Amino acid sequence: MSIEEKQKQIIEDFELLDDWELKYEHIIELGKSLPQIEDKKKTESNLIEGCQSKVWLDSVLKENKLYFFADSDAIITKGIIALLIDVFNGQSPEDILNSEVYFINQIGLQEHLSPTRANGLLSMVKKIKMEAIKNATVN
Amino acid sequence: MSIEEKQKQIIEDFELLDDWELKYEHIIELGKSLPQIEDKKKTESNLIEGCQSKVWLDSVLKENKLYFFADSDAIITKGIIALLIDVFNGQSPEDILNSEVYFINQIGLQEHLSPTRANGLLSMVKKIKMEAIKNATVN
Amino acid sequence: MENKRRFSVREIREDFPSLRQLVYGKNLVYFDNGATSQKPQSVLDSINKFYSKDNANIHRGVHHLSQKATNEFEESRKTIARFLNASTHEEIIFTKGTTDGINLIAFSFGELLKEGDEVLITAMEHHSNIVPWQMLCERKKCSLKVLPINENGELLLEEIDQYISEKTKIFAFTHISNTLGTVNPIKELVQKAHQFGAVAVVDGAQSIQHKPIDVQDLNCDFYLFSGHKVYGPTGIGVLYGKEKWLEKMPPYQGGGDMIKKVTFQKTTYNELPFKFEAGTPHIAGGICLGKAIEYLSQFNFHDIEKHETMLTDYAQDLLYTFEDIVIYGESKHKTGVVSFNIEGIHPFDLGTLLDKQGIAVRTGHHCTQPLMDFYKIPGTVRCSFALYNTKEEIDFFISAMDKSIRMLK
Amino acid sequence: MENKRRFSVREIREDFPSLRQLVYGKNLVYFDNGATSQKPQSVLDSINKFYSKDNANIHRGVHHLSQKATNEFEESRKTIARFLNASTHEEIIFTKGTTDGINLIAFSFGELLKEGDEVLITAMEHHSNIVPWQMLCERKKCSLKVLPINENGELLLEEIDQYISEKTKIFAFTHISNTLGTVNPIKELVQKAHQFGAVAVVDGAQSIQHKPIDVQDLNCDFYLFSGHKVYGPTGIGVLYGKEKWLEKMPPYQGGGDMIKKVTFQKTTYNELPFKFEAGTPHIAGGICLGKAIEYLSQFNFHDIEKHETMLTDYAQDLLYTFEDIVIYGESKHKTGVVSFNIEGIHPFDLGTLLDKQGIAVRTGHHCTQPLMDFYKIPGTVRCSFALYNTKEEIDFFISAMDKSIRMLK
Ligand SMILES: Cc1ncc(COP(=O)(O)O)c(C=O)c1O
Ligand SMILES: Cc1ncc(COP(=O)(O)O)c(C=O)c1O
Repeated sequence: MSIEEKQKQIIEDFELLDDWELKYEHIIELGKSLPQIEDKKKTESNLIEGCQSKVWLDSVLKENKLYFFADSDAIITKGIIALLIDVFNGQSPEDILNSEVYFINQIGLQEHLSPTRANGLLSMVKKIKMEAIKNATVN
Repeated sequence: MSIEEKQKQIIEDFELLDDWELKYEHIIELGKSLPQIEDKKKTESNLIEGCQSKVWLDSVLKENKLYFFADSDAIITKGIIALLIDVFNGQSPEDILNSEVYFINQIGLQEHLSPTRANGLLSMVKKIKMEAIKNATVN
Repeated sequence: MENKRRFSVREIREDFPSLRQLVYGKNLVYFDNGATSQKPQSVLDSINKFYSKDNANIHRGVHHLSQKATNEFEESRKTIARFLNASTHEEIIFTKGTTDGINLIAFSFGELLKEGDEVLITAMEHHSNIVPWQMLCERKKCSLKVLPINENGELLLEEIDQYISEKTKIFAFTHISNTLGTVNPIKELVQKAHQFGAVAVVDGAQSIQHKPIDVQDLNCDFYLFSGHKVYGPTGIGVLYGKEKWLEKMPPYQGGGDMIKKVTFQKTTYNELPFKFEAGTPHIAGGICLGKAIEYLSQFNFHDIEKHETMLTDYAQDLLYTFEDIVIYGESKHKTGVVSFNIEGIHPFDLGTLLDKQGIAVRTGHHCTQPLMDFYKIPGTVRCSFALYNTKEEIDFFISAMDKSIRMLK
Repeated sequence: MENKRRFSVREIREDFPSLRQLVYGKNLVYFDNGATSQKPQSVLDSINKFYSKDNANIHRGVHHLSQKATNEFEESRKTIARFLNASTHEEIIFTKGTTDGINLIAFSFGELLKEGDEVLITAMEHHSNIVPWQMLCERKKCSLKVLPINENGELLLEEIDQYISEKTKIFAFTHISNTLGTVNPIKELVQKAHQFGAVAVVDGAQSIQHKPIDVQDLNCDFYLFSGHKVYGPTGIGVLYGKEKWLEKMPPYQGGGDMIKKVTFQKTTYNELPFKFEAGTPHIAGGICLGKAIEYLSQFNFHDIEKHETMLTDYAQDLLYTFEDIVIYGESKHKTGVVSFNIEGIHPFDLGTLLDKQGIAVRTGHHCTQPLMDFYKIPGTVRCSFALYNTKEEIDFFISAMDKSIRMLK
């Protein structure tokens, strides 16, 4: 599936969750089931420090496709990260760079994208793009 | 006449001047007719610096009565000074100290007493009282 | 005795238009008063009146509007002086807020410090009462000492003599901790400072709205607060300073209004309070802060304190019924704030789910990172109360807590 | 081309409630815009909306109100960045006003100066663009140079090489003189500064409301203005600075929001613009300054300039018909301001009588005492215009002048 299709899929999934409780229960569930990353991967350089919760992000390139590993100390942040990873995993650096992340707004989580620096989410999208740039130029 | 009577007199005089033009024409007239003080009396210590106009004030004590000489570079300020001097001239330091200047408000010139430091008037009333203190303690 | 307004929370809530709103379709429950308070209609009206009727620049104008604005600005200064019981209104300096005021002192009073001098603060200070002193100490080669606290969030007063000495020139401390709610014994702290010849700087950002302040009785050298936390506008605050210090201190900023005479060779400075108010001040802010203080002054402060302490105790008692709760700050002298965590739950997650239910609490380090390091936590969830909060709001908050925890566990 | 609002003064006046008032029973004629401008209804509405709907502290809160307020505050920063054509909104620092901004630069950029370095200003600067540099020069043992002017109130550009050199580290000048109305050739001045390796600081307090500003085209290093002079609230202003300088400069004030991490041992600072915004900012001011800029942006700036220059010329032409008039500032490049005296009449007297007729002009030294010393006068009467002033107001002013002079002579 392309990044576009993945986002559409998530938006459709969330349409079924028609109040905030169902939505957040789902996100919390996603957060809980996202594998934790190893402590040794929780390095300074993988850390995105928000004012409120910490996010670690790591990636590997396999056959010109990027795969992400991420974690957070807050479960809701982790749930949203799980969604992001789901969108970007297995995509090429070029496709990631050319993509626009719009699903977060459309599933009613825009509050997590505000410039309050309350969590590292915005910075995380940036970081994902940075990883893509890094790997695209190596290419 | 006492300070009290002088103030009443001025208030009565001004009641006849029933618009701002007549009032200010009268004040300007008073300003023009107040004798200028000699340049050598315009010393630093006699100077009350407002933000807008300068006021010089000097006094002499004769038989326990104070007499004031004052000047300003602005004619309206000088006119109001003339009124003030008229109220206080020939009064004892003690009476001056115990007096309250209320006529300025009552003749509709309160704008000249605001704390804008726009002219030296408020400081002048203070200075007159200071002169009175100085001479009352010598006594 | 003045005749004070009856303390009725129901009536008080009517005064605050912003409390009557829905957040995600739910009634707003505003428990973030430590960050900033809501504003009564009288303050809103005075802002609107200023800008639509009296707006003009002050101090230098002879025209009517300028004089009106100047009079109101200076009247407000007097209102504030009376509220704090300052000896003269010239001791009231308008600032941008508490942070600005502390920086002013750190820079200007700081000029009187010498290499090797010491500044003492406490372990529960807000960053605004830490960083300016660090910067001063770096600039002047002085050292910063920190009076520690115990687990309950109380100052270790019995150890203070290890931290204060003749070298201490400034002792800066908060009256009430914004994170823990601890009320410090500031009169005692002021005395301690004076005993060693230091000046006492009281950070009043969290006390002005909760307790009556009498700077002469406290005998503090400086007292600071922010307008926006005391039902007033943003961008304005007050620095009270004893005249004798303000006279000695060099100006902080240069510009219009703070000078007596400028030539390119030499500039002489204006008298107090103007020496410390360079440039066009926040005129609307200054005037309307006076209105906020007047709003507060309608009430008997005893009633406000009683109500807010009742809310604090009530919330705390109910929170203790949660399993795995940790409450930070368990001093007996505590008011206005309850800070806590549920073990195993990140404060951000709890804050997010409470928000979704219309409840505004603060989560995070509350600009007191050293305190977080002390408790070894990333942050807390903090409820902070104002005179318009109610027990019913706390009941709703507790049930929302219940739901949130169930979702997260 | 964007579709801009038609420039109709009659319609514009409807936007400003404070213009519709009586002073001493007479229609207000407000010619004191150089001191501060009146505010349009849209700005008043946004202030009211903020305090009654969105009021919350920003940047650190996860709750709805805090996020809403943060978004609006940061949106306003972007609006201002676009208005100035800054390369990024991180170059926009919110300050208390122009004075605060100049002090920030003098302190913080000033830290990069060394003994013997020089700061160059001009003879027509406002005290706010003199005193901070004097204080810096004293602190850092630098010297202050002053580029002189001619009788017309124009900079002696042909002599500039006597005043600027490789020693010059900062060249600070006003875009438009608040006392004379002279419009300086700032692009040329910026180039001159750069030619000698100095940074160019543009005091835009009197230009932001009169002329379109493009900081990238001007290539200035810093540009400053005050909200209250550009139809916005008091207590807020903007410092634009090139990112490369802002990154190099140490922070000015310490406190909340400007830090990344605080420990008692070491504090690391936040990124731009927050590094320079310690403490709770003037949230309402920041948001509503954005609204003021939006108000102004409705119009084609060319229309505003044309109207204001027309008013300036019209007033000046009529004033020249008075015997004994002296007009200060007779540059061909002049706008918005007419400063004058009638020989033998003190400006205070004239100002007082004009005020009694409902006309607000400014009298005095306009915070430019060195300029008064240059002309050997105690002060001037100054009319300063805004986009809502009219020819009819000037006609009325001229007849009031006539009456006042008759009364005083
Ligand atoms: C040219 C100029 N610079 C600086 C200032 C200072 O602005 P503020 O008082 O808003 O800080 C003014 C305003 O009086 C001005 O006209
Ligand atoms: C104890 C304390 N000190 C200082 C401050 C700083 O106040 P402001 O941000 O208004 O400058 C705060 C507010 O957050 C506080 O709670």
